[in-house]
Amino acid sequence: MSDDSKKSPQADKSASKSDKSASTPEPSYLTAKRGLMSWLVTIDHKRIGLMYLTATMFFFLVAGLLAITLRTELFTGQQDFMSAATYNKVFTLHGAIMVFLFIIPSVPAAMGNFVLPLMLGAKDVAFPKLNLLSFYIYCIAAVMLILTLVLGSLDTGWTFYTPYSKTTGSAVIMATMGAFVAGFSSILTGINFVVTTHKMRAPGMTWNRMPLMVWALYATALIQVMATPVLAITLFLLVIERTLSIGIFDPAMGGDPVLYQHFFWFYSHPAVYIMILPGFGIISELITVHSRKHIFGYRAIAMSSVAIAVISFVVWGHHMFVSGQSELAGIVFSFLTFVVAVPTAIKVFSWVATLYGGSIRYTTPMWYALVFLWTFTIGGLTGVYLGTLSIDVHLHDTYFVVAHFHYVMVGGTVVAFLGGLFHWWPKMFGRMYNETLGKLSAILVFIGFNATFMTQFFLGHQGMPRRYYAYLPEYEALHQVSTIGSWILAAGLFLVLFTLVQAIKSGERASSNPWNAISLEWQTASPPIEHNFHTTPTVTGSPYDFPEIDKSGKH
Amino acid sequence: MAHSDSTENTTVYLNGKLVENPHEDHHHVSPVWEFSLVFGALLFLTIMTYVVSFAGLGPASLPVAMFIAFLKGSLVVGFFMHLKYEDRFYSFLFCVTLLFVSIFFTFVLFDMKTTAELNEEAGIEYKRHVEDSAEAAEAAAAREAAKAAGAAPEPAPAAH
Amino acid sequence: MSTKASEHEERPWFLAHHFDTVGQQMSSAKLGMWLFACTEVLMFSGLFLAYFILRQLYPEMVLTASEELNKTAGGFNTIVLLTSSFTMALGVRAAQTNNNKALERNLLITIGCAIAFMVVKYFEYTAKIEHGLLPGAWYSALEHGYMLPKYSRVFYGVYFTMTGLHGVHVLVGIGVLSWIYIRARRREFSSENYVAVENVGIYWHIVDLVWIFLFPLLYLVK
Amino acid sequence: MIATFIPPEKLGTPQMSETPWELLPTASNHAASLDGLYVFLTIVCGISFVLVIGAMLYFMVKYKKRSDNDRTSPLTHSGKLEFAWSAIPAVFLMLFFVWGELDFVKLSAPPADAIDIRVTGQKWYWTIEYPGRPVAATVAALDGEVAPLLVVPLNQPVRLLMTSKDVIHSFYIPAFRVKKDVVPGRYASVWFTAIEEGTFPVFCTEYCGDEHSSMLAIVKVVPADQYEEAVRAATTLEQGEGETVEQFGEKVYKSFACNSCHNTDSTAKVGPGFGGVFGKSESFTDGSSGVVDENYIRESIYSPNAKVVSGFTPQMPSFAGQINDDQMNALIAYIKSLK
Repeated sequence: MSDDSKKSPQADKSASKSDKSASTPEPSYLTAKRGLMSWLVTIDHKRIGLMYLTATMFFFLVAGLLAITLRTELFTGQQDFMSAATYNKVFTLHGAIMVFLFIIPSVPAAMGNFVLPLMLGAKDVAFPKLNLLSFYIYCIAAVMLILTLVLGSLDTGWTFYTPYSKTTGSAVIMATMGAFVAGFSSILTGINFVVTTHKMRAPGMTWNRMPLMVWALYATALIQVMATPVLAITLFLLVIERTLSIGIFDPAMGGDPVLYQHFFWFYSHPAVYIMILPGFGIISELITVHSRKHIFGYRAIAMSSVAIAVISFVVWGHHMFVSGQSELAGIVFSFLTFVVAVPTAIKVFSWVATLYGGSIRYTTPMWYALVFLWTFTIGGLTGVYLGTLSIDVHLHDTYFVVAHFHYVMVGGTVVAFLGGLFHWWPKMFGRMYNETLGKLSAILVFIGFNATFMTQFFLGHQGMPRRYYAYLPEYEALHQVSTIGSWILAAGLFLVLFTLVQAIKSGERASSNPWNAISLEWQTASPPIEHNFHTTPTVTGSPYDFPEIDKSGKH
Repeated sequence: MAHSDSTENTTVYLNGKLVENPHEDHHHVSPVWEFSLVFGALLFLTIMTYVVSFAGLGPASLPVAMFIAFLKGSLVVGFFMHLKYEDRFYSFLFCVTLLFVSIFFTFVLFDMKTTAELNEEAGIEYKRHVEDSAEAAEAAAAREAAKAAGAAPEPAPAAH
Repeated sequence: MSTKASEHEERPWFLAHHFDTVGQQMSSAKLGMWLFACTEVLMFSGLFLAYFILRQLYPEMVLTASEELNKTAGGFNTIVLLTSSFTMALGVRAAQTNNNKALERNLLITIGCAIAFMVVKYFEYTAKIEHGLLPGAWYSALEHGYMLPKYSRVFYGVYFTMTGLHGVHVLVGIGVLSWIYIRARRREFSSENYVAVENVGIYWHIVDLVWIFLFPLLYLVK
Repeated sequence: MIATFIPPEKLGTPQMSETPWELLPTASNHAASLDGLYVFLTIVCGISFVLVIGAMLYFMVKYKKRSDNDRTSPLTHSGKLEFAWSAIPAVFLMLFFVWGELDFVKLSAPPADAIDIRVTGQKWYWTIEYPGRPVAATVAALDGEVAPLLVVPLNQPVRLLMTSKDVIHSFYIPAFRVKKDVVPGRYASVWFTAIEEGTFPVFCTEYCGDEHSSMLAIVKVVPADQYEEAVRAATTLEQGEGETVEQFGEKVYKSFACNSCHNTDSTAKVGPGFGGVFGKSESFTDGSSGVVDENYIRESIYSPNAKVVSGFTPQMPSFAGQINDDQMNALIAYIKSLK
């Protein structure tokens, strides 16, 4: 299935045929240099990508365990095994670690770092040293957030709303500085990716011949560069407020807490698109490669990524419909929220249309892509509920919102990220994972996730408020179903971890192109050599012209 | 680090036009007199900001001062930073940033103004006076100052 | 890649391994710097918005409280920063035209102006601290005979945050300019390799740009 | 003033709806049209979900990989289809926007003849004050807990003028579908007309600290003629017959939320504990000391910062003008009884 003649790779490789057989095969980036120092001071984007992957996976585990303790505590309406103060600290840390240390860096920095230069046919990202600096800034931010645990933890919710965050005794300054520093790591990654996409493309790779994963990472990088500085100044003002108490956000000194919400959500809404856009990129790659079909509506999907990146800057007010924001501003923000819903809908329709007339191979990445379509469609549709003004008055800050953003973040980004991991694992480590274990983990994740969060939609529309430690007895039954579902989801995620780690150790060798894909990263060895390509490939066609596509016009 | 010769001869055509290397940047060196002219203009505009502030234009002084500052800013960005002669993408990037900044400003200030107006319409006393510790200290300091000045210590202002 | 250095012979010493041509490296560095300049503008925009919010909440307080600021010191600082921008631009031009002596001279003048700016700011701050025009709990203008409106401590909070953060950027600028001066002394820059000087120039002009908007807003506007 | 936070299981309001997917009772004028939009949204979103996922499942089955040399369709895009599936969702979205916006404008324009009730949110309890009644409205919840009460007349518009004393809270009545953040430093207003009798829970939905989940209240809808009587009953704090002075003192103690800062044993909380404190001599922050007797208790309730026990900060608000004499005597008797 993998002989050379059938593939018509995106890049013509005739020129490089000669030197491959001549010298012994070059060692891969994993074995080229040995020893810890070779990893800690590497400027190879693939190694930095793997270091980011291990760090973000570790924090995903930590925050995931916090989530399981939360759900187990909520099994009954009364206090089970932790006090109210501890519960508040646990849910705050679950939110803060998931947002700042896992979901924002995970897909762009961990997977993007590995895949972007390979897909562009470049030797490395534009600024390799800056890339390593970005990883070490991320490590400093991680240490600071762990330090908050020691200094009395944080109990303000991941949004640090004033005036509560100004008056509470918990370690708010250390946590805000941690998020402040994590912001810089995100900015550096963003700058790196924008410049790489502009300046490092292989000859012949025009903007319309780039894989859609690159388009998604480019749009994400633009948001990272344009939105994160406002988070930096917001957290800086919050720290100044707590130390010098200048009074901008403090009502006792003439300031206004709603202004803090404006500052915070101006960053945080684009941030949720930083989280989901890379997931879109992965899904575009998975669905095309595993159904052997050219993507349906390439230009529409590429343009909708950039459109989402731009419109995401004008919709932040829908987080504040009931928070004392004026009704006129609420109406304007609600209208713009519906405008941003259209490009997202176009993407989902295009992916389903790509399946038409395909030859779908049910590998694990494809299963995750199909799970993504199910969960993300529900996540997107429930977003329409919360964008409608009058419905949001009823559903704001209830479990409906919790279910919505988990459907979009866990059901969207995390499921796409897992699919991407399975898809590129052979390329990263040169080893195939166990197919049955992969499929089993997809089933467990699907069942567990839907059991956990579908029930929370009903809790929300029954009026159960968010961040409640104890609740009315009438909500108990739904909470118990949700808690059991969270255990199944946890089991599925542990199985994913086991399958991937087992693949590195004892998976059988993977060929350089196990999925017969066309884009550039599959035209080099797996795991790739240190500077990616023996000779810089010249791009001649689109990354989705699979040999199976019937060009004879009779179809 | 072997450089492949294959990219030497592959010239890339895009819809009939030879793609000159998209990553090259031509170097522009502007003459000294241009810099001195811009510097002179900047000094003149600084004096203009002074004149505007002392001319007492009242409410119009903020927009005029902002316009002069915008002029100075565009001179610095256009000439000192060579944006005029650079690849069009850099100026596009800078304008997109200014667009996002203006979106941020207009929406927040629009929200604040309409909240104040809507509350006045509904007759709700929008800004509630909040007794705060700093203010209490200030009132205490005012009482001491009055006592030090020998005046009879009038009763402390009734708390809110 | 039309102007690509051919194999092995004079691949310039400053060309990184992952770039194919000098032009590509230069334009990447410049695009990266422009993106960083955009992040700086966006960060300072947060503080300018805080100022405009304050102006909308308490218009007359902001006007009376800003009367206490020292206009001549502010004006002098503006002139100093404009000259430093001018000499910075001349420095970049000198690097482009292989005139290393002019590059070093201009860099020295720019650093000198930056230090002068910080010295004037130091005197301004000590005057404010003496008169108690400080944010939050340190606000003691009353004892020094200033009858200021109710919330002027918040204005001084915003004043110190904006000028303080701008001052930190000037200090960082001095550090980076001296590093470039040292490299210029080592004759590293030429008409082929001047992008480092130009990037520092872009950073310095952004710092000056922020002051151009900050000065009228805080000191002058009625 | 009212009692402190109430653990949710002790609120005692009846269950709002039998089955999870059932809608909440439509107990206010806003609820009917909001539920109409909610059902319409669910139908449209349900249909589009079924269409999208149905198409996906159908394609998954029909275009399964048959053999190695399958031929796949060369289709890459179709302008008409892409325009259709952008325009149709856009039309529906605009429909939702306009319907939601019309309800929202109605929601935020209170009628002129609405009854004004002041609501104040404070770390972890609501204070609901009626015009002309000195004491906040409270009602007994389960196991001796006292819950704040919002009595509203049937079919009459009511407007709540709300503010907060410390952090942001949010006043949310699920059965009435109304919610408004209560921001310190400004007044927030929300209005509704109750159209169904009964008692419903009130939640705080903006995170405000440890007891955020116990910051509850009860809404009671009474017929218009019984409204005055119900308000007077809820806002009186007298010694019921057959109630000892100490029991009445304990009710006053809870109604004025003393136990949110002082424990009834000797352990300190925000303020000193009262267990066995009567007759003990206390040293104060200004170095002096004195015996805890009736006058000391009376003085530290009316002007608490005069004498502050050493080791504590002067945070206690003054209750001057809110506690009348027989309530004060009962309070002193109750504190005397604490061992």
